[in-house]
Amino acid sequence: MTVELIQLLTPEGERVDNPEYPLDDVDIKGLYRDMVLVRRVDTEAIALQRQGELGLWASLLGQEAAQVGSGRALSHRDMAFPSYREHGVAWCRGLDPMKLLELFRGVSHGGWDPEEHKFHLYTIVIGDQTLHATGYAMGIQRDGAEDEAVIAYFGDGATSQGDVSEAFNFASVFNAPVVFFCQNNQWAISESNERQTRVPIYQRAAGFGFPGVRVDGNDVLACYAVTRKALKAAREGQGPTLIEAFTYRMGAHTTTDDPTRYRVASELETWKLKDPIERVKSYLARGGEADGSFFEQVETEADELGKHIREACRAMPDPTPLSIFDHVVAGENAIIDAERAQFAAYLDQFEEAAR
Amino acid sequence: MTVELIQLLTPEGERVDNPEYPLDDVDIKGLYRDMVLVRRVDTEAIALQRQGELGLWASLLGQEAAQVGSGRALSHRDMAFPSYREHGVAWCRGLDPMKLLELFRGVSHGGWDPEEHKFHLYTIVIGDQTLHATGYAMGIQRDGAEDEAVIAYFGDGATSQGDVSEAFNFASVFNAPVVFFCQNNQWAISESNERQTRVPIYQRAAGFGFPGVRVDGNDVLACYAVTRKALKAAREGQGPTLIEAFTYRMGAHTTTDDPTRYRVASELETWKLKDPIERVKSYLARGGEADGSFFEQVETEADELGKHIREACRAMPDPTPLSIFDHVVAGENAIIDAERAQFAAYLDQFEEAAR
Amino acid sequence: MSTGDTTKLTLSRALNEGLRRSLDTDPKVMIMGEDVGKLGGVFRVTDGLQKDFGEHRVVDTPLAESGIVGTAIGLALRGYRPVCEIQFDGFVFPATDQIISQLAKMRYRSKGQLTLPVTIRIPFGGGIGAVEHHSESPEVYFAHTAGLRVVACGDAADAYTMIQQSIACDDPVIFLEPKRRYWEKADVDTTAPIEDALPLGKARVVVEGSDVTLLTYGPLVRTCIEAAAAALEADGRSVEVIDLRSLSPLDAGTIAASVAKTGRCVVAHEAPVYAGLGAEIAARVTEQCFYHLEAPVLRIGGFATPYPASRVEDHYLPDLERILDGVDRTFRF
Amino acid sequence: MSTGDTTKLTLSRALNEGLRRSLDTDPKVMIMGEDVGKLGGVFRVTDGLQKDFGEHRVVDTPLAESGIVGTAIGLALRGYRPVCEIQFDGFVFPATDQIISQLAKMRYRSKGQLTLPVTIRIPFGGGIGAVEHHSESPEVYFAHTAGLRVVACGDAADAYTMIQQSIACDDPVIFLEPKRRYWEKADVDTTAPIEDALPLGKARVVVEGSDVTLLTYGPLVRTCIEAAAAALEADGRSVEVIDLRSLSPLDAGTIAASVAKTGRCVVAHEAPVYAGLGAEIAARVTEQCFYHLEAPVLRIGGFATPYPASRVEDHYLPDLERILDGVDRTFRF
Ligand SMILES: Cc1ncc(C[n+]2csc(CCOP(=O)(O)OP(=O)(O)O)c2C)c(N)n1
Ligand SMILES: Cc1ncc(C[n+]2csc(CCOP(=O)(O)OP(=O)(O)O)c2C)c(N)n1
Ligand SMILES: [Mg+2]
Ligand SMILES: [Mg+2]
Repeated sequence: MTVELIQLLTPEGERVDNPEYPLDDVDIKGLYRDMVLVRRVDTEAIALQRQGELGLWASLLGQEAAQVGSGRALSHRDMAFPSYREHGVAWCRGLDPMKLLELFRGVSHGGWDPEEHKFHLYTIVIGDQTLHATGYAMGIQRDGAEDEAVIAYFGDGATSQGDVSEAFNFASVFNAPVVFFCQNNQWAISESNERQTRVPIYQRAAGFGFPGVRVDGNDVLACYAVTRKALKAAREGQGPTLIEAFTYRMGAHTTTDDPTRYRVASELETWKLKDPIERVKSYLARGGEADGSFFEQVETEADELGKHIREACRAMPDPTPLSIFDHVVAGENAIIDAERAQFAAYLDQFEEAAR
Repeated sequence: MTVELIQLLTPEGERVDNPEYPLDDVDIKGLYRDMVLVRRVDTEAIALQRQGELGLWASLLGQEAAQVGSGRALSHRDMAFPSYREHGVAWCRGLDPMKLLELFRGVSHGGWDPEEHKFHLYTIVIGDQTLHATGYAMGIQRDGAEDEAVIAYFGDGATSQGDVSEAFNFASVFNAPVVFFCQNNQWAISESNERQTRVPIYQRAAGFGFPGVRVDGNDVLACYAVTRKALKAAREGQGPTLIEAFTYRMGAHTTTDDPTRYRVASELETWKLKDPIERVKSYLARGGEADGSFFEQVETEADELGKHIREACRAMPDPTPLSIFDHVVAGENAIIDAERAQFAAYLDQFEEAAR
Repeated sequence: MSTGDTTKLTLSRALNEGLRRSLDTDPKVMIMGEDVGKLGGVFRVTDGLQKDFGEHRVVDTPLAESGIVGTAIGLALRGYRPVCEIQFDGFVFPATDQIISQLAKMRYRSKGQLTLPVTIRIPFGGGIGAVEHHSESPEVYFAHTAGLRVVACGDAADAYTMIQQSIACDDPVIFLEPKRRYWEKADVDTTAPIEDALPLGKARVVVEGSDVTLLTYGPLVRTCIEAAAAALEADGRSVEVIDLRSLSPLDAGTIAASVAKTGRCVVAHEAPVYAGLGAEIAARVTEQCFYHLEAPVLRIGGFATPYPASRVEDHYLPDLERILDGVDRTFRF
Repeated sequence: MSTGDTTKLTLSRALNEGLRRSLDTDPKVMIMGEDVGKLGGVFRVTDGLQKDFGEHRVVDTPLAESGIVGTAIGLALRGYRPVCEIQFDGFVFPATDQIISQLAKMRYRSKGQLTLPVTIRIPFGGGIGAVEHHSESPEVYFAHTAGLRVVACGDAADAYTMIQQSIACDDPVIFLEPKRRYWEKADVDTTAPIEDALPLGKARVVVEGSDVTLLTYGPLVRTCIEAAAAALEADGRSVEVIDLRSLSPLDAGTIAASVAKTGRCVVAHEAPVYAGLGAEIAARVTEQCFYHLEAPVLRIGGFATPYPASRVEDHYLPDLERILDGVDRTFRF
């Protein structure tokens, strides 16, 4: 099988037309702005982790186009199920980045309202969310909501998990309106693609009975167009699509990871030439669609965002000891209540002592 | 995609040649005999269950060709990992049918030595054995044993289980010498194929990076030839193959099942015309390869086998109460020893009382 | 209001009626699992429901337990109330990750903004002469998992009400059904309003007694009731039998009140004693009733072995004799 | 024979040396898991092993825990001794079915004709400021499962010997590593013959005492040793600390002997108290030492909640103060 990669904007910033994926109304400047801002969120978060303000951070560096392109392709009614690295998608859904920092700071396990921005909580157990997305899509079918679809995000490594194959199969058998968006960033921590699959990931879909397509994951226009088309097909009752966004994890797996142990620096260099943001910038500049002031303005915006994040992060209050017992169950639970009471009494001893 | 079905013997008993699958030395009379005898094992077992001698039986009726064809394609060094319906494969491996009846009578959970006949214990949890087979094949690679391969048996329903997809992927990534033999008997208890997959099962393999082929599962010659070829490829380092044997479960799922609740009788009628044994008989008869005496002789053999099974089954001793504690662990375990001692003492009370 | 008149139903039938009632009253209720449609489940608990409520509400799923629970979670996030059927106890394990890491924790993860009203029905326990993996008692795996409710019904009447309460409950519920009791009948009042039923978290004193407390649940409830009768007859011992019904959380109050009264306690379940639910009960009762206990809480249960071949399972399962033996032993202290 | 001279090693390094020793002495020993190769595991426990023993013996697997354990079973059937690394406690659950239904039961199923010498290494427990699923204590799920050995090391010296004993053991072993202690050093005698080491099933009295028995394992061993010192200093209480080491089977003899002596017992673990291993210990100790106990066995552990966000985990985890509080309470009876 020949592996074809859908690309609408070359690394050099030249537009390529593809009749299957027309690009009419897309706001390229907006996409550029999104990518710059989410990259800034990422940079700030990494810095904050270094300073001990965050316990951990999973960087999206290099995956901005895959996330912003697919994220902007979603309608406000579509539901997204992220993994743990989808900060760019979160941004497109309108979720306050501080919510993400809360999780990585260790102040909560997430705690935002998924329905408010149609963006589910981060899922850390690899692959689990693909079944949740599929089930949610089965709910959409039952509601007869023809203007809604679901998108499930996961990585190349996740494709090895049984749950992901089960999600592919459930979605196919029930013809559920879900788009499987795999960001193939070439690495699962220290394991490269050949440890996960012998053939291109997008080809996995055919064996489950639905279309798979590989898109240049560093091309925000292609990611936008391909995702939009797949979502449309899903809404129109054509079932699932697997999108493999071929991209690269430019940073470490997380702030605790040391990529020098398992991959060569030259790899990063070649991918830098395909930077998702640079190519849009040169396209906008060359085509005259944007001038210096636009780029400056976005930079200023980024600076302000960065400032806000640094301040807001440090200002985050820690949870109270007794909050440990909150929201475990909806109903009554005498066991939890008893433990809470006993622990409260225990803590009071020290209060007493302190007096 | 066009679905092609490999067939070397038509339902009417005519030979079809296929250059890819030459049939030189095959002992067709032997295959016929195997099928007749395993069908008799099956018939007797069902009868014994009716009479309360077995707790349960999973009938292979209709799947004799798939099992005998693939089973006879195995070399004596190849290892087989069955599910729970592979009585025909067990037969080909030389396992005493009484061992199978032990399990279904409730005298043991299996208890035969898998290495003796290169036939692993039955696995009842759907799909689990496909990973064991893959791991065993990875061991063969490490042993550098180029004349060994593994075959894993499972059903159409099993293909939905995450573990089976994981087995496909591990086998592909590690290029393990394992043949995945799926008996698609059209039903997973009451669920037909469309509840399990939207495309033909054999197509699942391509998405994992290895070949898949569909064979007429009621054609013992095709099953033999296709399996032999796949095993040869595995031994030669070409990695896994998925074989979908297209067949039919002519009986109930097990003796506790009532198929009239979910499938129409006409379905069985059409499949009866494709009976795996009949077509071989007519082929042998027409070609004059076998005369009446041969068929009679096989019948007599079957009758003797049946007699033996009936007697041996009733003669099976029940396990002793204290055997419950045997073979839980290889090493010492004070907890188990204490429980055994206490239970033994408890049982003695009644002995005492009885005196 | 209850018209008072009851009907005799098997436990399996009572569940069927309860499910029907839930499907009737709440359009968001769904049933999903293997063979739950035309076949009505291998135990016929969902018999006729797909015919009456359609394939969209009673769904035959692909053969994948993780997929069943995982998609049920997604459906619950969408506002549905899925009731998942796990065909047999031994087949719940492929779904463990979705149950422990997702179903049980999502509400907590969301700071209470998400509720997952998913009910997972599991026929459990032995005694039906089945092959391996069909006689397991996995309750403690779930009881130890925070965020789940774990309940077990002991007779048809509770089966009918508890399944409805579980489905109505906003928390995920592991609903354990005593498979060898499916065919046993009891009086069920299908006219009584569900609100009047004993709450899901409450234990029930099924036999009042004063000498020793016998705690159990699921398939052994009936066995323990018979044991109480036998003990009274044999040596005039008054055994109080409590059907725990809720395994997580435990109704500690009801248990402690009884043990404070009797001073002796025996726990019986089919699951292996080692690190089984009986351990939690024994530890808790001892903490709460230390000065009342005349003897240590004794545990009667399965052995620290896999479930044995069916021809010998009667020796593995706690029967009337072994339970009485346990009761006797508490009087030897 | 031991030359007596020891080296100071971190727990993680001690495991690495132990694994190296096992790979060296038995060509059938293999290591498999996610990122165990070039990376050496996220905790560097397998650091350098792939380089020295090759990709066939130290295998980076696809990202699938069920696949890792399932293929390890197949490799064991072929005569290998796979050591599977589960990257974090919270990720063992996808492998539950293969562990509970296959790994634990296959020997029994085969009437002792099959042995599965598979070791499953699991970094467990909290205290490292991690995100969700990285601080779980799943031990009781496995302790309740017949057919498995469950062990936990508490310091580098035990880590070094116990990992080798586990790999040499013919039974499947769930090997729990106290992740927050990986970087703590202890004297390890790498010259001592493994045969001289304390057997895998034995508990170890790490602090002798006479007033109360404090039972623990894994990450809390050190905390309990500190608690014992504090108790002695604060109010002259003599606390005997026992590192259980083996969670299944329990070394009931060593435990009972201590409690018979002290008359008081406290169990501490990070896992939720509810239906946790402490329950089994409390129930068992009470049965065995009923007349010796001056107070009920008290359990100090995690709460009946999911593991909380890391900024508040110090309140969830039993620390020196909470353990001492438990000790104090046993003297109020
Ligand atoms: C079930 C499970 N196993 C292991 C892990 C540990 N882990 C976290 S991220 C990761 C690699 C994931 O790779 P991939 O799916 O490609 O996503 P990426 O991190 O590259 O975005 C692993 C093994 C996990 N979170 N869940
Ligand atoms: C994990 C698991 N889930 C459910 C079952 C119950 N069960 C036994 S056989 C069966 C259907 C299997 O169908 P298929 O794979 O097609 O094999 P067949 O029985 O048709 O040979 C089911 C659901 C099981 N044994 N294991
Ligand atoms: Mg990746
Ligand atoms: Mg089938």
